[in-house]
Amino acid sequence: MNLLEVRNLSKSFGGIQAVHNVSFAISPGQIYSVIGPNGAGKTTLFNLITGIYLPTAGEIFLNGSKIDGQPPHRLAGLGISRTFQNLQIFMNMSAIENVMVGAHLRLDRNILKASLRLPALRRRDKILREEAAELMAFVGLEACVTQAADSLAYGALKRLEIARALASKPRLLFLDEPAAGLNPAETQGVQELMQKVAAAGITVVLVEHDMKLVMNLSNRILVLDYGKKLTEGTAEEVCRNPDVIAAYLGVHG
Amino acid sequence: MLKGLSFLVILANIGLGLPALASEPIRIGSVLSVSGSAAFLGEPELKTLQLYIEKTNQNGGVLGRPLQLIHYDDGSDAGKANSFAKRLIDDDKVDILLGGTTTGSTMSMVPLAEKAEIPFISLAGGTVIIEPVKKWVFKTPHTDRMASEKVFTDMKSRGISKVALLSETSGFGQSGKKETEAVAGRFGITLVANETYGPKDTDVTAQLTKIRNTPEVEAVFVYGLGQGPAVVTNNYQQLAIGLPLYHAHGIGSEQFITLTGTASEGVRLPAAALLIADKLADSDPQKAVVTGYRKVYREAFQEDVSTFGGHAYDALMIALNAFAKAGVNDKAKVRDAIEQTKGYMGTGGAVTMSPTDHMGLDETAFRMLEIHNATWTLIK
Amino acid sequence: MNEVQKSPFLGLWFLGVTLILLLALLPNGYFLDIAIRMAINAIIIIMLNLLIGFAGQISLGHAAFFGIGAYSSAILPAHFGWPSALALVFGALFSGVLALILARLIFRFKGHYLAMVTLGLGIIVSVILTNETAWTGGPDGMAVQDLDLLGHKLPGDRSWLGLTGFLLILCVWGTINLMESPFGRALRALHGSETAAAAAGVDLARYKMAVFALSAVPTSIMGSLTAHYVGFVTPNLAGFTHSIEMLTMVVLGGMASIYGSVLGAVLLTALPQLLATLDGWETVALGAILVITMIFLPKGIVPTLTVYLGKHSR
Amino acid sequence: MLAPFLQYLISGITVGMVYAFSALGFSLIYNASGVVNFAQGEFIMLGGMLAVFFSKAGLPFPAAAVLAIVIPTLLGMMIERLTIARAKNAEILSLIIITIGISLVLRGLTQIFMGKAVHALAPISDSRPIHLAGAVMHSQSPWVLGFTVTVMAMLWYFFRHSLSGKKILATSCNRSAAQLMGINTQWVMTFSYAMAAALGSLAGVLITPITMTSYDVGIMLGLKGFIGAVVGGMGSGMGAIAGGLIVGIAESLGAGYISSAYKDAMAFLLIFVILFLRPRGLFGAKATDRV
Repeated sequence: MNLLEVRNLSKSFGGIQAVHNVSFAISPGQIYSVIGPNGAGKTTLFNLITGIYLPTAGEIFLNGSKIDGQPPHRLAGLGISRTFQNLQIFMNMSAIENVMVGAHLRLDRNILKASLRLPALRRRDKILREEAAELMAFVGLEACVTQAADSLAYGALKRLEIARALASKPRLLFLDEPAAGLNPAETQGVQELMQKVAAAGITVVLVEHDMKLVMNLSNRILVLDYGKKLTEGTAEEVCRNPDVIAAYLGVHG
Repeated sequence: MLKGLSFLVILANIGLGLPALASEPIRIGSVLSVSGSAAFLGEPELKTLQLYIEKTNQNGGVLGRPLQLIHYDDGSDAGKANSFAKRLIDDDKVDILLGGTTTGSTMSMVPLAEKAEIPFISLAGGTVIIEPVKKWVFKTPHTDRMASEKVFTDMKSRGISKVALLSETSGFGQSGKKETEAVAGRFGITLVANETYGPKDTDVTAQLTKIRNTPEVEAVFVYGLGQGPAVVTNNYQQLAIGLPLYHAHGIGSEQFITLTGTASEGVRLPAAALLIADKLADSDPQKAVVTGYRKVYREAFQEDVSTFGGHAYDALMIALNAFAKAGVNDKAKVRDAIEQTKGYMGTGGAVTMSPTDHMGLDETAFRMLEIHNATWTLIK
Repeated sequence: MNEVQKSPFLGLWFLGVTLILLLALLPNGYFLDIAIRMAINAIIIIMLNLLIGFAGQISLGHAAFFGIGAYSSAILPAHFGWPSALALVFGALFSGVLALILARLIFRFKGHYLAMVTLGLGIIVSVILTNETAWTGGPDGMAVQDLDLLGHKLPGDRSWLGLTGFLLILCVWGTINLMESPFGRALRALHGSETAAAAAGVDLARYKMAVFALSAVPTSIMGSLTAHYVGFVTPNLAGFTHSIEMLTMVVLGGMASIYGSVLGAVLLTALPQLLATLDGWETVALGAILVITMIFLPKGIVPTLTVYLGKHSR
Repeated sequence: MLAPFLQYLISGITVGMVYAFSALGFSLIYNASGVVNFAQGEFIMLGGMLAVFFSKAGLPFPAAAVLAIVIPTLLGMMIERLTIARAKNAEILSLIIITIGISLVLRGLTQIFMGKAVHALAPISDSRPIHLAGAVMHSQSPWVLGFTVTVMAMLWYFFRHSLSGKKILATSCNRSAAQLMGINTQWVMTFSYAMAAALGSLAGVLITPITMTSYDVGIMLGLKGFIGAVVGGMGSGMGAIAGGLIVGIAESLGAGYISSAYKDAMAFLLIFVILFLRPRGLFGAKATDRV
């Protein structure tokens, strides 16, 4: 049974067809990548699935139940979590608090209990803080547990966002260009992190330009071009597909 | 830090040029709206108090004691008036309260004066200030009811019975509207239209057009003060409505004429004798005090008097007479002395107070005036 | 964030001691009056800071809730004979529901649109209070009966300062805890980035409704208490100038800073009294102080000082 | 039945033009700096008061008018240089508080040096009103209309075809990118404040014969201008003028047909409806937040 299934999904902004009639399916435990030249509609597809944009047409199913049109916060409740192409970090908070917000749905958000500083709530908060510290270590940020978010380097912020996404214990993790702007060493670090996350049983959906990273990591790859689905398949199949080469490297001779 | 502040305040006020009278000064506390929407009334009131306190001090003060004015500007905000009144009573320990330019500010100070049992003479027009009578609260300006009665008497004499009322949504305007609606029946006058405008409105053609299209309207009565009535009068001329135009005593100052120019031709209003001081017959008992105040004020400030300044003058004089008669320290005696003011000839008219009337003016205090080529003229 | 590392409750002891000193030492009604108004304003500004500083929303009409509280405590006992405590509760509930509805309608609006809508609320409420003369006494305002809490009345100004001071300390303690809780973090996340907060599971509409109501209800209660304390209410309690004064206290004291809110409220309540003797120059002085503070302490007084002290103390 | 409607419309347009100038001032400064300038109303007040002050001092109207525009313009530039520019990395809200402080200072100084009384100014042409099919228009209204149209045309040309106009548009889109292109964004900021002040004071000079002026007319004019700018779509010049007119006409029709007491409240209710249907204002640019 597919974890996530997309049928004939389309989205247009005024005249522009950003995503046109795309269908694909992801089975649990996979690392599934979406690649394509700039402007192919990768991020728009992400935003459609994670509820940021409303689809113009088509349906999305999670474990067989229809989820298109749901607002992002309800999708989070269904186990979908994501990072963003251009970093969305709570700069007005500390690094560890950023991660703690990720666990929002698993917490007691009652106002009265909080104002009265009830011991039960304080205890859970302490456990959460430790959990967040572990997650930061997991993504390699153990050194910045006590720092404010706005004092971290770009690479660290990228990892912080992943830690926050993991804090909601998702079943499906969408990563929008996690390696963008990172140097080779950092990219290697992200690759290892991805493998650790997948090993922990979380299905990862990746949008990425770094072909080496994509080919090493992905079980299956979806290739988009001008908003349409070019092809889908394993890393080897996609590599040898002439349309993919043409779309990326331009037609020969 | 705050304790040092009040010492600073007293120091600042002593610097007002007090002669070297050794004995303890009589402290007169006042809260006036010298800024904000009622600045138009508050400023002449403050200037009058400062002018006449200095003059009194030059001829030896009262009972050999100098007068000292402690004044705060409430910026036309009743909440600030309340807090400054507390400061005057508790911290500055004043002997009497003068002020409250607007009815709102006055009413927010009334509970404090009553609780602290200190005489309080208000300069605001609202009838509610003295009805029901409050032991420690008095007022010098005419009530808005008297103005409406005077206007309706004049309208009756010209056979007018269908009147359109246009009142301002300010304290003055709404209190006037309430009184006008209450007394209209007594004079056989029906209000065929009842419109309002905002104190800061810059155009009232909409309301005036509505009034013009009310079929049987015979005259228009505008209840407002400051900028509003001038805008109404100019729009009135523009729309060439042509019906007799009456205003309330709120426009009683030269500024109304300068702002309206030819549009004010033929406008009628009830006003204190102050505005036509030089045209009063010599036999008129008010002539002396009115011309006196007008001359002194003009010399000091090179600008014309307004009836609002006159209210402050009357309040101060009534207070000083009471001090002269009953001494200063016993506030209850001063209160009684004010209540027994008989035949005091003020700029507002002859004042005779009683335990049931804490204002003491009758409708003779008002004269009907008409504006002819930009000057106030008395209607016989 | 350094404010949080030092124990936040240190400031609470300082507030408690100051309150006791003031209760004992303040000589007369006038100084008590200033202290009471400072305590009332401080509570309002702390809760408004939840909305503006912590949750990043903006309200240019917050005095409307103050006016609703004040006038329900004036009208209900006078015209309908309600006990004052019930009138206070009604005002608070009415403001809360109004805030919830308003937040639900405009939760998509941001920045100057939100400012415009809240500005509109403020003006509409003060226009209604000015024009419904039969109920509200119109622009001249109306008197308010004494507050009777379960039968007995608050004897004097000192008991008023005791009540409002205690409420302030309770409010500071509660908001510190609230801001350290999941709810508080969700609010601050909302300010950081709405998109990311939503993706983390924060229901934006519900949280904006919650924070609007959470800042409206205490403001309405303070409006009721002020009405009973002063004994008189006028429409400009709900007016535009009062809303701007509130906003200025928040920003002057320090956005997203609870002690900053207290400081902002204390300073801007004392300032008109200090400047009162400058006859005519008060407006200029107040304006100049605002401009200068905002230039040299752009983040507000307390946050800028905390950063400054933080840098130097380490 | 037409005459009252026409009368409401005409007085609505006249007042609306004043709100339009104020809204334009808001949009200009918002465009360049993202700040909602609450001192905009005071520029209008200053234009009116200075015009009265100079004509009372004996200057002929054109000279008084020019001075009444030049002084606030210089003041606008000084304000930007001395306060807004110096508040580095301040949040938008802190900048708004600075403009509130400035409006208090301007209002306080006018109150002290030019008094609290209300003043009027003689209209440009003689003061006989113009009759149009039963409705009446102040003789000054055509002048206000004429200036509004000319100013709109000048601004349209300035932003469409002149280099400095494009510089301002570029800065409003993306300040750092504009700097990279060698645009002196500092100059753009100062120039926008100067232009907003000039527009405001011009409006003040034009409308004083109709509405009279005093030291505190600025507050309401500023507020209505802000509403007009938001209704028209913050940041769009055309929108500001249309928004200002809509607010003026809505007020006038509301006062005429429904109730004059609730005029301000009705203007706001209408605006809620417009914003609710079109959250970004009539002419505002569509903004999808790029994530």
